[in-house]
Amino acid sequence: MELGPYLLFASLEGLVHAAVLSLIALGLSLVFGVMRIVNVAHGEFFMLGAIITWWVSSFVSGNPAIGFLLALLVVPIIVGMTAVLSDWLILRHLKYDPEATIIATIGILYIIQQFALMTFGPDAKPVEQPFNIRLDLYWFGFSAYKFFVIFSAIILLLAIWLVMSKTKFGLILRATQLDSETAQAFGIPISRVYNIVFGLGAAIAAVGAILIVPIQQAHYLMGGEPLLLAFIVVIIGGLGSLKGTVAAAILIGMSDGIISVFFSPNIAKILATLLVVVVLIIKPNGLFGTTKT
Amino acid sequence: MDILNDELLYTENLSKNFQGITAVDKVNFKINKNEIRALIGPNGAGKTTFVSLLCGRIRASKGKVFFNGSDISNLPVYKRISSGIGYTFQITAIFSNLTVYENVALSIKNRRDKEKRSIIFEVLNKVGLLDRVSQRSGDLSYGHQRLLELAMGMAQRPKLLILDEPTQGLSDLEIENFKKLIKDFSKTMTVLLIEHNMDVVMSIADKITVLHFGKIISEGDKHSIQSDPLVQKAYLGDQC
Amino acid sequence: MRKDIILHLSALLILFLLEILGIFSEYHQGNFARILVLAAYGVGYNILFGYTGLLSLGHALFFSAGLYASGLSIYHLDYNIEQSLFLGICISALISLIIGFLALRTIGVSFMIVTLMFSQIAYLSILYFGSITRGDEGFVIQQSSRVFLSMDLSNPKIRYYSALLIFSLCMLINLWIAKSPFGRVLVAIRENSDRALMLGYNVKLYKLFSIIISGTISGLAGACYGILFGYVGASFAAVSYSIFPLLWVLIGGAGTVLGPLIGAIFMFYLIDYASDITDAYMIIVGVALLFVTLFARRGIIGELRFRYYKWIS
Amino acid sequence: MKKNSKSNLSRRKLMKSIAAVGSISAMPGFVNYSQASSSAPIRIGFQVHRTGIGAAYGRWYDRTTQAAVKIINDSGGINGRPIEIISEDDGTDPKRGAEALEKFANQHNCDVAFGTLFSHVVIGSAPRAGELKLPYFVVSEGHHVASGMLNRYTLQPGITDVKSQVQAMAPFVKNNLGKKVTMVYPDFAFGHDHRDYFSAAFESQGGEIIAKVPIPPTESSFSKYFPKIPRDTEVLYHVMVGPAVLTFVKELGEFYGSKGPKLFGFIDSVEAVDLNTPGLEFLDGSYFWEGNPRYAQDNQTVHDQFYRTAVGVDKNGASVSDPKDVSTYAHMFGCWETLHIIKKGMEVSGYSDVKDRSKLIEAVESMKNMPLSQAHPQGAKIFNGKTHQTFGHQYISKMTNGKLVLAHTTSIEDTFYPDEVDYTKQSF
Repeated sequence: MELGPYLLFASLEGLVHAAVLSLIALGLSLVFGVMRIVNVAHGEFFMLGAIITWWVSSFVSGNPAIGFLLALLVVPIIVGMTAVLSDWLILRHLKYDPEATIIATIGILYIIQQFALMTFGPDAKPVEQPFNIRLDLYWFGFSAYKFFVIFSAIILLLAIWLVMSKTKFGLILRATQLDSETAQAFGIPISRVYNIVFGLGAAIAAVGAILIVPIQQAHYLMGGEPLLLAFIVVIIGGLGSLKGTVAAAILIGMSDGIISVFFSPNIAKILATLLVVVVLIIKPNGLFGTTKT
Repeated sequence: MDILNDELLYTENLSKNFQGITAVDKVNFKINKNEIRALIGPNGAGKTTFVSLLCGRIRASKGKVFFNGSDISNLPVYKRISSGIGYTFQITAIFSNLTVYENVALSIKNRRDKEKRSIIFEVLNKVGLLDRVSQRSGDLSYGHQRLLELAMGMAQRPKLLILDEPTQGLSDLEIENFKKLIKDFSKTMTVLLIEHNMDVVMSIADKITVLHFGKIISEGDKHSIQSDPLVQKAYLGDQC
Repeated sequence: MRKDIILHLSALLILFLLEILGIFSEYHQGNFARILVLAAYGVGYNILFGYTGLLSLGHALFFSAGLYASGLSIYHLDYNIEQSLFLGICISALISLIIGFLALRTIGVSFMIVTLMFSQIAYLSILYFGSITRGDEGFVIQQSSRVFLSMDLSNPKIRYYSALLIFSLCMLINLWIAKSPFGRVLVAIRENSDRALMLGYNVKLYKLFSIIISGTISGLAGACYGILFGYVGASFAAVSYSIFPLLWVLIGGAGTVLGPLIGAIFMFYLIDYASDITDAYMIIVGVALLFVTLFARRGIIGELRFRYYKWIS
Repeated sequence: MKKNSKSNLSRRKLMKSIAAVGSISAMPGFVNYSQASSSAPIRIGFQVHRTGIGAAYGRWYDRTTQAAVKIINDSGGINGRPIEIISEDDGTDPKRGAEALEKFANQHNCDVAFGTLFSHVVIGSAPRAGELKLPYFVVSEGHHVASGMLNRYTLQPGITDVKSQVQAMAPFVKNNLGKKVTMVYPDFAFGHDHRDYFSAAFESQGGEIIAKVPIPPTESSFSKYFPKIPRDTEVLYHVMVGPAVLTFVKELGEFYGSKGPKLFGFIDSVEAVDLNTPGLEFLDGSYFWEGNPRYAQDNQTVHDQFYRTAVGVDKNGASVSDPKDVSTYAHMFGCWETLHIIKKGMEVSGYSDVKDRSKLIEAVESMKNMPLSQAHPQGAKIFNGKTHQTFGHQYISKMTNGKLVLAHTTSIEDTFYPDEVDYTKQSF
């Protein structure tokens, strides 16, 4: 393909990728920003969102859009509640010690993943697109649904931004993020906030999953790749920063597409991973810095 | 350098900026051998930052540190420590899963086993922890943990021992005991003491330095400090 | 002190007797040969995590460095076992030096992520250079190449003794470190690295040494795994092989000499039995991780030491 | 199935005690001891991908195996002894695979081991099979057996390998579809086999490979690779495996619509995928390699009919109980045929217990022609005892109105290539 249309195509694909990635990464970043913990099980909440979307939509016959809407309503709640439960049962008792939390969330990762395997089986589950329209853009075709994904993600990100910056709830989150001890002194119920944030982070990832399953399929092993990418995004974008995360997601999502125009895709992945290492090494205490004193 | 001069450590325009905030501002500080010096100042005056600059935990933005006649400004922490600076933390910092003996043993480097043992027993005897030598240090009472830290500092045999708020949280009785220990130390080493407890400062310090907003605002013996209006203002301003 | 050494030597003696008295069934003999090599890997991990307090999520990199260095040298260059083992050790030492040098510029959570990312890069590279490494499919080290001093390493008895030898070597190194002043300093760094620094220790250098020792032992285990079991493949470089040693060490007891062995035996048989009941046997790994973090932070040996036998290394 | 292996164990104990009782009561008038002993089951360890990326294949390999065992047991078993299958999940992981073989040999006392598709599992397990001296019959289609990489205990008598499959496609592609081919394949060993063997065969036919597009195995979205396909491509050769195959073909459809180059794919790209999924309409008119035609053809043989019914597959290649549950029809016949070959080998060699394992291997090595029959429903095969690899007909089907219609059948000779190894020279 000629370079011009090729780049256009890669950018469009990159935007779809970036849209979903920014939602996943935002969930991760929110949890890290407010609670100062790394949730390794985040990818599995995404996977759970995808599989439950399949499960919910398989109950609905007829127009696939109905199942899709139903999933949008139900799935984030189910996934969010699962996360709230795991915080309440496990993480809370670890007092959010960084290392213990990482080990525990690795445990949660395996449990959710294997639970999905036991319950829903090992096969990839297709979910029908709510509408199946192919747009012919002369050089190549593009699914109208993919535009819808980009559009929905933008709406959602705006909504999250509004909540974070304009509401009292957002204020509480920002205060907790800044200094949890002082926030507690001002009467903010920190443990409740943590509980909600952990659930919210998972629910946002689940929304990303709902948007993506009609394009990809739900599979119990699908959580690993987005987790790694979300890490990369969060590290590059800076913590707890909504804008930074979204900007980094666009950068990573787009570059993954565009780098692979020029390089072998495997090399592209290796380079992206290397980039994170370099960022972390150059700013060792910067983005993820937890200094022990 | 003048060899006859008995300065142990001095700084030249030592400064530290944290993202635009000047925590330590062009400090020229000097401490003589076998002196007990107290460093005081209101909360946030930059005391801990200043001593951190001395031992290298924090890199200075500008300025130099001279110790025992040589410029140590570019040495890493462990080399400064090896050259004879000891430091005890403001919060208790012991290896709580190791025994009292092991804790002190870790402070002694490059010595033969036999020599090491005798130093350990000597310092533990001095601070009064000899009977707890094989106890897990995390199981000690708070007061004893502070004493253990002191023992660790002593066992290092530093030329300069920096003590960051060593009496915090101790009972009156323990503080009395502590004052005696410091007096005893100063026979063999120089002590730089960050301290809030004015009673301790006034009763053991040979000289007092007052830091405020990262600058030395006053220096001298206890009488001149007590009567210095700048110091009074700094403290009153802080407390009101 | 003496009790302690007797305990560890008798553990090795038991492992020796189990074999020489023919107590093992063939099945368990094979399993234990595997477990011993994996436990040696766990010992390597423990040096860094248990003693120095650095949590790496990328040790599969070191394991596979040894595995691939020795395996590829046999496969492509017809090295014999001695040469390939030597190469495996050198390469993993070199890689641990480089990774250590870079990764130690970070601490805490960043360190975990950087190690994770490095091992991800290694994994992707193994796939990328498929023409050399045979990618995900891996390759076989032929039985005819697996002969050491005219002993056939694929013979179950010889394999068991070789595995025991490797494990004993690694364990004794670990015991020696635990008893040495060097080991004390590592523990001091784990307990409070700032304090260790302020006692005048070059903490970074100690950490670097710790990574090199840890990475080299892991690489040795990897090289032996390939040589004893005849297969080299990319799945050994995947994330789960970084998680396993963490799990063994946590279960057996971080910072204990016998911990990795106990943890590896425990997890191996737990998974073995669980896989008879369910396909989702990895759920056991998850539950075990949660269990140790919630209820048994010290692990089995660590708990014994804490409660009853303070003299255990 | 898992639970079965437990109960099998206790059944084995039961058998032993029956045998013991038999020996005590071995007197005239009673069923004699030797008969009781010889009816102990033949134990076949079945290594199966229940989890991991191979799970869709594993499920159907399992069903086919159970069906074949039922047929064989109903018709008298092997030498009058029933087959007992002991299944073990290999997690589509080489290390687990090797451990499974260990269990078969040492814990369950299996006579032989069998199964598994993904090459890395076979390659990881085969050395163990050689060491355990456990005959290991694989159904993998990998070229690893015939390449000489494995050992005398590993055989692949039931399915043609990828080198043969791929080279047999080259003449058809060149003569019917076009001379300029772009290949899209997974960027790991399986895909590299396709890349290497097809391009060699195709170029020797006078065709040209104008681009090669490898796709990383971890990829879950493929669109961004399609622009790498040059515009002047006449034929797009695609092969993809793993859980994301449906995404792959769907995105291919979105990208090209009906305007793209001619498509020639390996059925792996849509194996276990319902071809009537919305978005796949564009595949109409494209060609697929099939190991065994998924849809029952008009000229279906009685053997295929029998096999299809026995396994429980309908005429569209899906499960009779769930039309959405599409089989891996192109590969799974290998399990059926391999079990029949084990049966025949055991019967010819007079196999009675594990000490006869080498006799069994020699018996299989001396097999050559395997005619189309109930034992070989996919078609006739020629087995090469030296390379331990079988060679058989390959099928090319055209997608017509949502169904795959057989368009061409290659000869067995098309799949031949020079021997790369002689396993019979290796000692046992």
